[in-house]
Amino acid sequence: METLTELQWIFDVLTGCGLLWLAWSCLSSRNLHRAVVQFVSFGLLMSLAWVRLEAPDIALAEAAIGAGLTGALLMASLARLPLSGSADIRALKSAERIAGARLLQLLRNSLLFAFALFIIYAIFFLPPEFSGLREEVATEIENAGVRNPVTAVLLNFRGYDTFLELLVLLGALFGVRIVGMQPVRTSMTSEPVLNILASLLTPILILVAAYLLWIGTDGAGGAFQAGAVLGAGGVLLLLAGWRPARALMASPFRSLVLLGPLAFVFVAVLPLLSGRALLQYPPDSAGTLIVLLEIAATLSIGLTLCALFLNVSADDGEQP
Amino acid sequence: MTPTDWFTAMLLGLGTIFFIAGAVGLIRFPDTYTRLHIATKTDNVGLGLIVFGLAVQSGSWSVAGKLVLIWLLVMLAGASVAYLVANGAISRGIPVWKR
Amino acid sequence: MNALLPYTLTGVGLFCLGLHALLTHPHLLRKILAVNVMGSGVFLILVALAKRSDSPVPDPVPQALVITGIVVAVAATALALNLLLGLAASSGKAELAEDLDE
Amino acid sequence: MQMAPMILTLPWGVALIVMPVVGALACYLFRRAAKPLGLMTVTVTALSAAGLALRTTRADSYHHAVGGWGAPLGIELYADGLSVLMLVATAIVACAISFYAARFFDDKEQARFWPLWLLLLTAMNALFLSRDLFNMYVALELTGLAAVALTALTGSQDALSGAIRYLLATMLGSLAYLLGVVFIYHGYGTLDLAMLGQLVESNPVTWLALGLVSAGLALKTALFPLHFWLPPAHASATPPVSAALSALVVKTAFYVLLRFWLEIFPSEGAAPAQLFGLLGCAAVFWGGVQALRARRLKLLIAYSTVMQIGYLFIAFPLGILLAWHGALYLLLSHALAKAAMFLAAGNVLYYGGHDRIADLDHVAQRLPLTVAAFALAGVSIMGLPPSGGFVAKWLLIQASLDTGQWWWTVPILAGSLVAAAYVFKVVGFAFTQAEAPQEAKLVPVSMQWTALVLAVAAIALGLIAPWTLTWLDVGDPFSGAVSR
Repeated sequence: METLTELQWIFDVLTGCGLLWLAWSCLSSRNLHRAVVQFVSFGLLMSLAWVRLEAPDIALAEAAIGAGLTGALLMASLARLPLSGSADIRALKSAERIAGARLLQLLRNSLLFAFALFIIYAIFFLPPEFSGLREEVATEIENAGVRNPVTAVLLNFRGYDTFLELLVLLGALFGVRIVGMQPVRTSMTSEPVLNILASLLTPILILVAAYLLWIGTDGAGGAFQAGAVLGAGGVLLLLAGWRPARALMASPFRSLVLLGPLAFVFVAVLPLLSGRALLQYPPDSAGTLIVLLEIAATLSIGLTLCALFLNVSADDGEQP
Repeated sequence: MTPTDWFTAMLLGLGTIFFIAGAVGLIRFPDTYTRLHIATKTDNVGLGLIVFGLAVQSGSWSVAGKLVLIWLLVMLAGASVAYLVANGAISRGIPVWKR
Repeated sequence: MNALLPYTLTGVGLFCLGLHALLTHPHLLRKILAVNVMGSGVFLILVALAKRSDSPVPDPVPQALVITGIVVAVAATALALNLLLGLAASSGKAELAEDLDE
Repeated sequence: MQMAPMILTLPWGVALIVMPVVGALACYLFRRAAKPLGLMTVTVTALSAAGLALRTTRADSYHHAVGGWGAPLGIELYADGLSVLMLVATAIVACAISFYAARFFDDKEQARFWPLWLLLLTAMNALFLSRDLFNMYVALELTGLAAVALTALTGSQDALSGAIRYLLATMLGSLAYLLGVVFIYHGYGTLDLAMLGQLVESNPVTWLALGLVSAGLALKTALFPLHFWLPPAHASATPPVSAALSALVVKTAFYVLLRFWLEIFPSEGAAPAQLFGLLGCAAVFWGGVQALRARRLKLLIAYSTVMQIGYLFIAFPLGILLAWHGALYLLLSHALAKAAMFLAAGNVLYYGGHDRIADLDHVAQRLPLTVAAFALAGVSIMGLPPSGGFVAKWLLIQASLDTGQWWWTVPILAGSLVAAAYVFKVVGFAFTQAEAPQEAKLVPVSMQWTALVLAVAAIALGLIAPWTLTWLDVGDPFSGAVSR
């Protein structure tokens, strides 16, 4: 057993070093394309770290959102940027040559280093035994309606945070509409292999999303992971050149995007009528309500993420 | 260690060798096309061996089924993406390596 | 204390690396990457420090907070990328002008 | 008498959050009707704020355990005099901005403006009602994102550049705040601010957490020298949005910082307070000088915000109740006056198509109400009696004399002189003739009146000071103030 924990420790150290190296090379590599690719690998290695930290829910979210969708967004944006080479590094190098900049740089770096050292110093003053809110969650999980404690926190104990978070996603979507990038037609010929891949994978991804949603009440998974997988399916379809019909882009699209927040408002306000608090589910129907909320949230999240991608890559026609 | 464990260990070891070979190839091979070739080919086999080794350990058909599903998905994605990358490279005029 | 140290230190390192890049790189895409790396660092510290006790069940609250944080981060990134594309389309540059005079 | 119990029992705080959300969703769904829907929502939200205010004057502070769980497991909504005052100020300014925006934007912009504006209102209300550190983070992010998107509303190159600079600054600030919260959670095992106040002790973890939180929030509230993002964003946004950003959004981060300070900092030494005070002084001088140098009206008003934020931080080294009252009063009167100024600038922009100060060209004759609004708002910004700004500065000076730190009166008084200089610079150009004749567009009278009403309110705030200050103490939000 002793050797096993030691091996795990070595593995953790290697993962940590790998993360730092990937982050460093992503942030300082000459080529922006390379930087983005390294960022995606960084996200994947992060999800490995989450698994090691016994956080499978985060691992799924990180792989799907942090690496997958953020990566897709970055790649699509990069393709549309006018300059995408080593220009930024060159600009940095020339800025460094200015007299006095050296000293400033040294000062800044040593300040940053001191800051890092102080954080590490403070860590040793944290109470050595820490249970956080583990016990509070454990005693109330009976009444939460779901057995996965992370889902219980997200959708019940701190459901209000999740509601605001859905609004953050919505705010990003509204904001993206405001910027209203001019659509650019790229000469993207339809790839037969990509079409086959999309038509094969999309049903599978929908299935996986449903599975993640369903399993999320008991084990790792939930609305965000499922929504991200759904979003990934949509991104794949968009990449394959599929575009929704114009009629779908107006009110049907908007109603579906609003489904999650609307469901939340409805479920939140309903208890007020019977003298309960905001978002206070009746104990016996808590499980059902959470699943309903999650279904609505999954659809909204998936669609919103898709729409965010479509706006960044916008190569065709109407915007949502 | 039971014989099943030995069997798993062997499969995992073999799979790891394939992965290492793939990684070395990725660094050492001269151009995009050969690198794609080594990366997808060794990954497919290496992952297959590892999945098989873990499936033997799982002891339940549902878990084993999910593992195999993962392998099939990775192969599908690997093959398609390798094709797409190679196609993209050709259309950008990246030359094929010749000795 | 032993098991949590590698990831906590990694988190601190990621935060500082990201901060450094955010301050030094002029290219906006690089700055967006830097903010994302910083965020990953914060999330890693949040969850890694929760492993201080020997309890077999991990504390679910930090995990839930991190999932919320990841979604907030992707929303902000999407908005930032859109603004960046808009700026690049109208000015042809993906950097911020240094002087903000009239 | 029948009304009184009903007013006390209705969940006003919840309405303040739910109403604007529903409005935002409705405006997005029915974009053709966005304007009437939005105006209706803002009115109903303002009524809810009034209801909550009535409730707190009749009863005590407002509590609502979301989900019925209560801290530390769940999130609690909480409103005392301080929160209610922020909520009411937000409601008043938001109403004015909304009625202004309803005339200012064309139809296409209306559909884009309202959903985001109502989301921003939701976020600010949620923040003022929150006592949970992570919930505050989410609310701050929602505020920041909505504010950034609104900054980019015009889509011009300047606006996009200002918006992305603003976004990066606000994200950096949020992350620093979040890292501070991480250390608080791991040090004390709670995210509830009131519980934290009971538990907190002086050790490196607390120092680190407070340092990170303060730095992040100082960046978000644009305290000198972390103000670099504010002038380009506030100057390049469209005027109603600039008014919201300067009057309300920068105050949200200050509010969180103030809450932290009142709950936690009393146990910490005076050194950070002195630092805040010094940075505040620097902000007063730097903002003032830059405002004097500015050649565009909106940039001048933006630098004036940097300056006024500086005043708020002079209260920290004083630390007594009087000083906090002064800072809060300054915040309120600045919210009203600055919104009035930006709306007046919006009228000038609408009228002449530019906001170059040197070319204002007889604006005083053509837009007398607008110039009156600007001048009256200027009176409050300068701190002349009987304005709200005067009461605020009086309280601050009184506090610095009471604590024997007379030297803080120097920047307060000198800042007033600088403010007078830049206000008179603008008013002076409004009466003189420009060299080149200009095209002009008729400004709707309602837009002129909105600015004037806000400016008059900023003045009137000085007259109702005793009443407001008693009200501010409901629920004793300043129990953490240094006692003398």
